[in-house]
Amino acid sequence: MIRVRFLSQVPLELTPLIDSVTAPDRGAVATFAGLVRNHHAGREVTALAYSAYEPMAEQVCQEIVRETEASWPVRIALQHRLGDVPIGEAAVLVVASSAHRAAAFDAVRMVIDAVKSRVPIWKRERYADGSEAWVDPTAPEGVTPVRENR
Amino acid sequence: MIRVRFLSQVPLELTPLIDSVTAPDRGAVATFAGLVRNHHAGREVTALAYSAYEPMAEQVCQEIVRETEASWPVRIALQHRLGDVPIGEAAVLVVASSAHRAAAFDAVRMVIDAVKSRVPIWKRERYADGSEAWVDPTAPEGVTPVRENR
Amino acid sequence: MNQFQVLLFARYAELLGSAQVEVNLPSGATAADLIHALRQLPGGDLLPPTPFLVMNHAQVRAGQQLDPSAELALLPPLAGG
Amino acid sequence: MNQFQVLLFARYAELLGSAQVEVNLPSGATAADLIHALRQLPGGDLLPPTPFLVMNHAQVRAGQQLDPSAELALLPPLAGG
Repeated sequence: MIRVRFLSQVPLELTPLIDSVTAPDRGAVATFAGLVRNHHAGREVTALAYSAYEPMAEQVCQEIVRETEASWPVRIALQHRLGDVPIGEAAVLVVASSAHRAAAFDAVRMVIDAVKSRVPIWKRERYADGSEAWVDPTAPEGVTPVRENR
Repeated sequence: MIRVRFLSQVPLELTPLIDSVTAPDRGAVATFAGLVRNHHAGREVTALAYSAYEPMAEQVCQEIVRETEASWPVRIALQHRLGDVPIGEAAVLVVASSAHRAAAFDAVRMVIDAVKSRVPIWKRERYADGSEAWVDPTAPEGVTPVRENR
Repeated sequence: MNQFQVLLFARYAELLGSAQVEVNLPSGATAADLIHALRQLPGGDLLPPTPFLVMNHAQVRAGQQLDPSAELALLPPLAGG
Repeated sequence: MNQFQVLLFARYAELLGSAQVEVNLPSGATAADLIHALRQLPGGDLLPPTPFLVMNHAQVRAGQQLDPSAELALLPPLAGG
């Protein structure tokens, strides 16, 4: 089996990802791109880095793709960026191709929701004032300030 | 006002369309591409051509974009191909960018549904046996055979 | 009498052998009158009884009066997307 | 006693000052025992009471026994996508 790489240290590109799952009998292609925003929780973000528990992240991405392809008549492509990501570049790309558009839309939503809730990836933000924080969707303010090593 | 051209005689490209509606504060980008399939209503399609009532089609596309941007916090890009389109190439592209993904997904669905139901565009298919037909979603078999001029 | 120019597209243009036809109708003519006249033309018998007629890009109902200076078009079932 | 290697990531690696720590526990130790021990380490007091522990990439519940040969990792709240 060819090992798919879901994690990438280099900029993600949508077109080759689309080409990897389209076919002459699958005419509906839905995609989602999550781009790095310049603001979060009311603060101006100037830089951002993603890290991962890489072997587990690869495995969970593979599981998400397989589960989705088992649930809908779709083919799925998925990539997540790691490392420093400039504002405006893609952090995550999801593509679903299908014979009909409803399945493609539903599958893309399922995949992105699963990526956010299940793949062990973390995001560290740097702000315009020079401070940094870990993004934490479970925290009241959405972030936990970085604590320097003791 | 700059006149947007929604109809294109040349191949559609997703990347510049995405770039036209993204911005540093809109991190969620959902897209839909409708590619020309090699089959329809059980028959093998070998070639296909789109035609339009062009001034009305441009106007209706503009209305759909405006209505969608008024209903959700999104920016929309939309293009539809005309003329001969090879199998596998895009007939229609829709892009929605937003600060959050739910609005982007909903908007893309709304736009593609509206394009299919409201924009005056027609599709003529040629089949492997050399026959041709007009695609007609209201017909029992999905097509109406071409009738030569008398 | 008023002269109405009607644009035809796709299958309807094939049926009537032209992308545009002229129809003369009494002033005050309605959409239903126009469609009745179009169905008398050679090939027009294959038009549906209530085809989708638009005037200046907006749908016209059967009883609506037609404006001879407006752009009229008869649209087959849409198949974009 | 068994020696357990635990991988740490992101904020948790910062709190404990390392991407990997070793903990010695009696055989039969559970996930709750391991987390209790981790919270005694310097910086470990800032770990939450029930952090997300995985063994060979699968979530471990508090009462579950740990396999010393398995890969253990403590995961901060996920923030991908």
